[in-house]
Amino acid sequence: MSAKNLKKLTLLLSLAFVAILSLVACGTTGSTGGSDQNTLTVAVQGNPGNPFDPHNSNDSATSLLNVQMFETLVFQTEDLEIVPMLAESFEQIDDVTWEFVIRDDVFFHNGEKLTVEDVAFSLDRGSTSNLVAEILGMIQEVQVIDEHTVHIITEYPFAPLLNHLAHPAASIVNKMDVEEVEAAGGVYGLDNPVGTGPFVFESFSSGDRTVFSRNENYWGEAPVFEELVVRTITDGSTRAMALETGEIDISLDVVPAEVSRMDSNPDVELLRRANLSTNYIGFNTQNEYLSDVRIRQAISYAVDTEAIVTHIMENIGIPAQGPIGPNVWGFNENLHQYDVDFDRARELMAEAGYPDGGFSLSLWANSETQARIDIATNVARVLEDELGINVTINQVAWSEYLIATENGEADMFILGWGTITGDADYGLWSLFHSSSPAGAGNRSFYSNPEVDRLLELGRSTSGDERLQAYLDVQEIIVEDAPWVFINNGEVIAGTLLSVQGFVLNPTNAHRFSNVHFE
Amino acid sequence: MSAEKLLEIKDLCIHYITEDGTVKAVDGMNLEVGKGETLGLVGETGAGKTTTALGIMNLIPAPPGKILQGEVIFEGEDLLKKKAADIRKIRGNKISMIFQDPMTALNPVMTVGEQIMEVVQLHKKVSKAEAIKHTQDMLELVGIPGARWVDYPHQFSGGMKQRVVIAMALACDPTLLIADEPTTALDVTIQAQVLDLMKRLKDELNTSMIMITHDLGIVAEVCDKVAIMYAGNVVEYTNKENLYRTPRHPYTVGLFNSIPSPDSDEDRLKPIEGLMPDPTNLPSGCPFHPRCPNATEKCARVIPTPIEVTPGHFVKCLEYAPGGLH
Amino acid sequence: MSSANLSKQAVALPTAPMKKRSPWVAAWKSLRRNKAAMIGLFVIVLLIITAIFAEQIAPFGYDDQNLVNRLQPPSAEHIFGTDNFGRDIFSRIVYGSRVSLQVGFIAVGIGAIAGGALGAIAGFYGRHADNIIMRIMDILLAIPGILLAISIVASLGPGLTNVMIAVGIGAIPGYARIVRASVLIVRDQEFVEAARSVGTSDFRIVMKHIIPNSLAPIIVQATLGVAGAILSAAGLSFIGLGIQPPAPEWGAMLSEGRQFLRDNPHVTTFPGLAIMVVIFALNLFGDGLRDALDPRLKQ
Amino acid sequence: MHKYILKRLLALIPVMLGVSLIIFTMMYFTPGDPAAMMLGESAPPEQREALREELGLNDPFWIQYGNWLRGIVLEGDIGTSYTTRRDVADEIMDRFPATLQLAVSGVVVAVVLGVPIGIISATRQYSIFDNVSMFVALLGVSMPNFWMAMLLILLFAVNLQWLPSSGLNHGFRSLILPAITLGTGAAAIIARMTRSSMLEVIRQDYIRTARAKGQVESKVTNVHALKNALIPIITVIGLQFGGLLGGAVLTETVFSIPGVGRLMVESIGQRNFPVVQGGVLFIAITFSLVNLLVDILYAFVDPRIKSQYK
Repeated sequence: MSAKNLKKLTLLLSLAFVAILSLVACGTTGSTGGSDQNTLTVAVQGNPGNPFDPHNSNDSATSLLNVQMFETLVFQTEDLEIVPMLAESFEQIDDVTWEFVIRDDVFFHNGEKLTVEDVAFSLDRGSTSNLVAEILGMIQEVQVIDEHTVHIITEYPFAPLLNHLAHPAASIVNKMDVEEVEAAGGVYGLDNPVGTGPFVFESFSSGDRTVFSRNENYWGEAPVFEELVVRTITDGSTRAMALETGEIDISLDVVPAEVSRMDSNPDVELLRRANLSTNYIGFNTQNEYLSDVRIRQAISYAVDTEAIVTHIMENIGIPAQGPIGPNVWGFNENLHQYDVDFDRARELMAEAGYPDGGFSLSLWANSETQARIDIATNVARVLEDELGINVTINQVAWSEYLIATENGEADMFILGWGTITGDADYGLWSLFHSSSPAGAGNRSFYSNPEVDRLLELGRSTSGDERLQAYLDVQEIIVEDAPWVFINNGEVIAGTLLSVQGFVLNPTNAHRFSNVHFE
Repeated sequence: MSAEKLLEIKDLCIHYITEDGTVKAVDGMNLEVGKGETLGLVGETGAGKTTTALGIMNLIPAPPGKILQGEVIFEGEDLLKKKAADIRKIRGNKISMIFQDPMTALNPVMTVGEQIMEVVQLHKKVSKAEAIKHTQDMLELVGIPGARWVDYPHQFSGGMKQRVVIAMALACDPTLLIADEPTTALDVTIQAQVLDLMKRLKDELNTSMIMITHDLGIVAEVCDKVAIMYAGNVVEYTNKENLYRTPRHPYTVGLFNSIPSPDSDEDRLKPIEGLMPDPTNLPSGCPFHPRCPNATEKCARVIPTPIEVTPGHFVKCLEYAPGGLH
Repeated sequence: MSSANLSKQAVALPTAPMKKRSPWVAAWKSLRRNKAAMIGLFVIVLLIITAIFAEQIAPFGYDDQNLVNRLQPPSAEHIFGTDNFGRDIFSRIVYGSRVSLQVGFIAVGIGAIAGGALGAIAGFYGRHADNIIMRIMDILLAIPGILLAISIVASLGPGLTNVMIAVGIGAIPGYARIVRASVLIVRDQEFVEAARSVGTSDFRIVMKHIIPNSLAPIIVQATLGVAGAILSAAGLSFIGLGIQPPAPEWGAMLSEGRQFLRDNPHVTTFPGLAIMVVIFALNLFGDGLRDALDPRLKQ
Repeated sequence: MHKYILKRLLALIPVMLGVSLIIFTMMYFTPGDPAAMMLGESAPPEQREALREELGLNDPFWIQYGNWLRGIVLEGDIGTSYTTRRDVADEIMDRFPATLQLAVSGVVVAVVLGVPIGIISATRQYSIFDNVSMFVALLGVSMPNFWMAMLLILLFAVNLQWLPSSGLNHGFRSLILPAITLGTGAAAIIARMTRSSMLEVIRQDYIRTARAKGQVESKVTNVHALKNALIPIITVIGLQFGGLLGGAVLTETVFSIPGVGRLMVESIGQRNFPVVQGGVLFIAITFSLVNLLVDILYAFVDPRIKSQYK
């Protein structure tokens, strides 16, 4: 090697560098968004964590993608109204029987025509799936009546069935396609999911993006743009920056810290809509101290949910009044409110025998959600300062968090629940019915026979009687205070000004097919 | 001095400036080498022999080394005043050097051929093929098969490596060869071979040589003239015959006394008392006075100058100065 | 002979007027002359003082929240500003020095003691012990440090103690190798042979002869290791695997402040600077220490 | 040489077995239930139990490990992701290019910056250039790279808007900030190592020999000295590459790059054991292969080492 060679080496290394970089450039010419009117680029926080199989996925990132490809018999609009989709019409025949007439003009992406067999197969498949049983488990049988008609029979009278059938878990898949894949020992939804929706699956790159093309034979109104790209951008401010620079057209999952900035940005439109979620601090009601309702109430009085919503949640959502939000059917607007009141809280502590606190509790939050960690940080401080309760924060990974809250290890825990069907049953049963195990949602180990009775009544009746049952049950739950109700969430998105026609859906099942550019 | 002057060192001072103090490695040194002559530079470790050699080549590592003053006149020109580019044309070409330790003097990651060729190509206008040919010839000259030019240093023994170093030093027919203890690192049997080789080549090529050594035996064998160094100074300088017959400086006398001699009756050697002084803190006056058997109070005060005791025999000792030791 | 060697040789001459002094004293003298190392040492001492007297230095508690006063830029009252809970960032950094020092020193302690012991056993007993231990070290070294630490923290659970253990375990192979190498050099030297010939027990030989002789490289590695440990812990906190809130760990402060990077960069600037200054100081000091303790490496 | 490489590759097998066993053990003792993760927060325990049974999570440790190992050895199957149900190999290969691009571009930046700076510093020891660049290098070593990434984003992406802040979608441009982030720390280490290695070599006798031959200084430095100084430099480059593979975890997080590092962190969080095991094993093998490559490079740099590789 000579001096010349050293220079050559340096040159070579630089060349290699450039070569690699240009290789990269060629490999990912996916610089879309902004100017390109034939591609809609959307960014979300999560990476799809399940196969693209509506019956074998339950994470929100996968659901959102499934919604673009798969469709359900009925659809729940942004106003939470149930409208026909793959079903032309529907009607309740008796307590447990519903009749659906299927559209005649629908074809799957693989060219197969949608049949009643597909419908029966799909709902059967969903009702026995581990992952979506809580949505479709009540379906006992799907009877094929004729070429266009099916009867859905539920195990017990189940009033909110239509809401459940509008859930992405009730999507209709192509029987033949699924059976082919599964017969070969494969997992459905990995390579080539086939639905009836406005978008056709093209490719998936884990952690990066999923690409769809327009369904040219869509039975409804086909999208005006050719390609849909849904990207995963984990970090909230990174996602916001990508929108501001026009790298993406729509950013979902806007984080609290970015809301005001995005709102004041003239190049970006901020879309907000109340969603169906309630965030809460759950108590383990079997805990030595928290089994006393007075201590639970004391804590409820001490936690300043207004301040949390204003300062920590950056005014996202509204302070929650009870276990379900105002847009959920059955909401009670006259519930007792635990407005912050330290004197009342200390009084209750004294009544319970702990005027100066003096005991310790653990407060858990999962490390993936910064807002929950922040709430925990604040609440721990307040409870220690105001009530003398020594609170230790445990911040753990989601999977560990689920276990700890299930086996009663967590004294207090911060969680959220989305009543995605828009019906009170879904928002209350799993969480407060004593038969509902902790793993299914009753992580407070809450048990109240009257609540059980009312929840059962709500499931099997209709009309005013049903409504009254839910109004009553909410009052009891608020009084018992198994949770501190923090806020009802919001779904927030930012779009470029050129993006028109995008509507946020409170159920998170946003459809991109109606978007057009200006 | 009989021969024509090739190299003349005048009043050379080289110091190393370190954290622990200034080392006066060479301090006011004067020396001459005639054409075709071999000068022996003799002294203990640390006397400044190697520094002198590096000074001639202008290879004193700086920092910490610094040439404070003096001239090194080679073929009528002061090397110390030459530009770096000009002095490079002399190094390896007209003046070349054989280093003490052949184990470390060769670059371990280059073949010996490349290393010899490098000097050939630097100084001779030859094609690559000619350079290779010349390299192989040089290896043959020092007794190594020319075909081994593609081998790496670690594939040679110590003696062989020194032969390679010699071949490299002689590759451009230098007029002056500086050999810095070329045999010290070698086994005794190899030493003789290498020494013989050097002597033979020197005579064949009519090269002048400075032989740096601490071994008076080697001096007797190869040198024409001898300079004895002590603490950065030449203390005695004359031809070989004078030196061996009538050593004058007390240090030189001490050196001779400390060599075992087969024809001596004494069964005990007389080593010089004491050790070399700390070079950062040399004694005042004559640097040798603390160890000198003849030293007087004056020796601690007065720095001696060289005295030509007999023609061509210079001694740096007050004993021979006007006024003597007292 | 190069000049450096030359001067050293000259100094080493026995007549040279040199006091006989312990190598540690010599190292300290040489360290004292190294300005950079002294600056490093100064910062480290300052940090230790800060950690000890955090209560006196910090104007506020590390978890004194005031939501109304959140995300305030630096001002006279809050010289580093406040974070998203209205907590004084300066106070949090002051208290955070405790966490960082703890993590740094304890993690290195775990690594040095466990690694040192394993290295000593491997080097001293050789053969099978050596083989087994060093293969295990190879295995640990084959996993990139941060991934190893993440996995360990995941299995042990988050929290200060587990972070220290995780970072410490990651450091074991480094110390094991160093100690093993020094033991191999020392083991066959005459004073060890001599000790063995008069029936000194293995344990005593290791403690009396081998450990002191391999101390210098361990100390150098440990000083630089403290820096590495603090950085690793900050990295773990950054991905949410570190210390539990509201503990004021600098890496966690960076991580939590990241969401405010655009509008309130001060939330991340100061903890970032704190980490950098401390690591810088430790590196300066560690470099100086290495030069002082290992003259061979001195330039 | 071939024999040597083969020997080294064979020696990798027990090390990788060890790695897999360690990771498997750690994951085994990691709290949290993958079944809970897969089924979501509302699944009843019976379902979860059934899933655990199906996944073999209820088997004793050695049977689980044995099954996993058998899958690899007999079928070349490193497992299926608990969540996405995809092959772990596919999952990793989806993510690996991004990580590799990061690591390679980081190393290139590090080498292009570090080696010349180290050489110049060594040849001008104690000059202003030397002092300044060594100071900066030490700063580079001291700066947490996730913080540096944040500052770079703030400056170049947010304020100046010159470069994208995330992802790898803009080819060359999107690699610049991550490469600088990863590269500067490594560059600093490489510069320091190059400098000290060069200083060590410059003092050697053969360098003086080269000068005594009349060789020009630049060739003395870049030919005689550099080639000898290269061994520790190559070693540290190799180690840095490994470090970058791992360190990419943080960089990928800050820049939202879908690489293996983030996959590992996510999968550990999800208790997605097959992906964690496969991923760590994959990274460990890559790392070990890089080390092997480094050792092979030694032979090309130093003939003495080459002669030992027989």
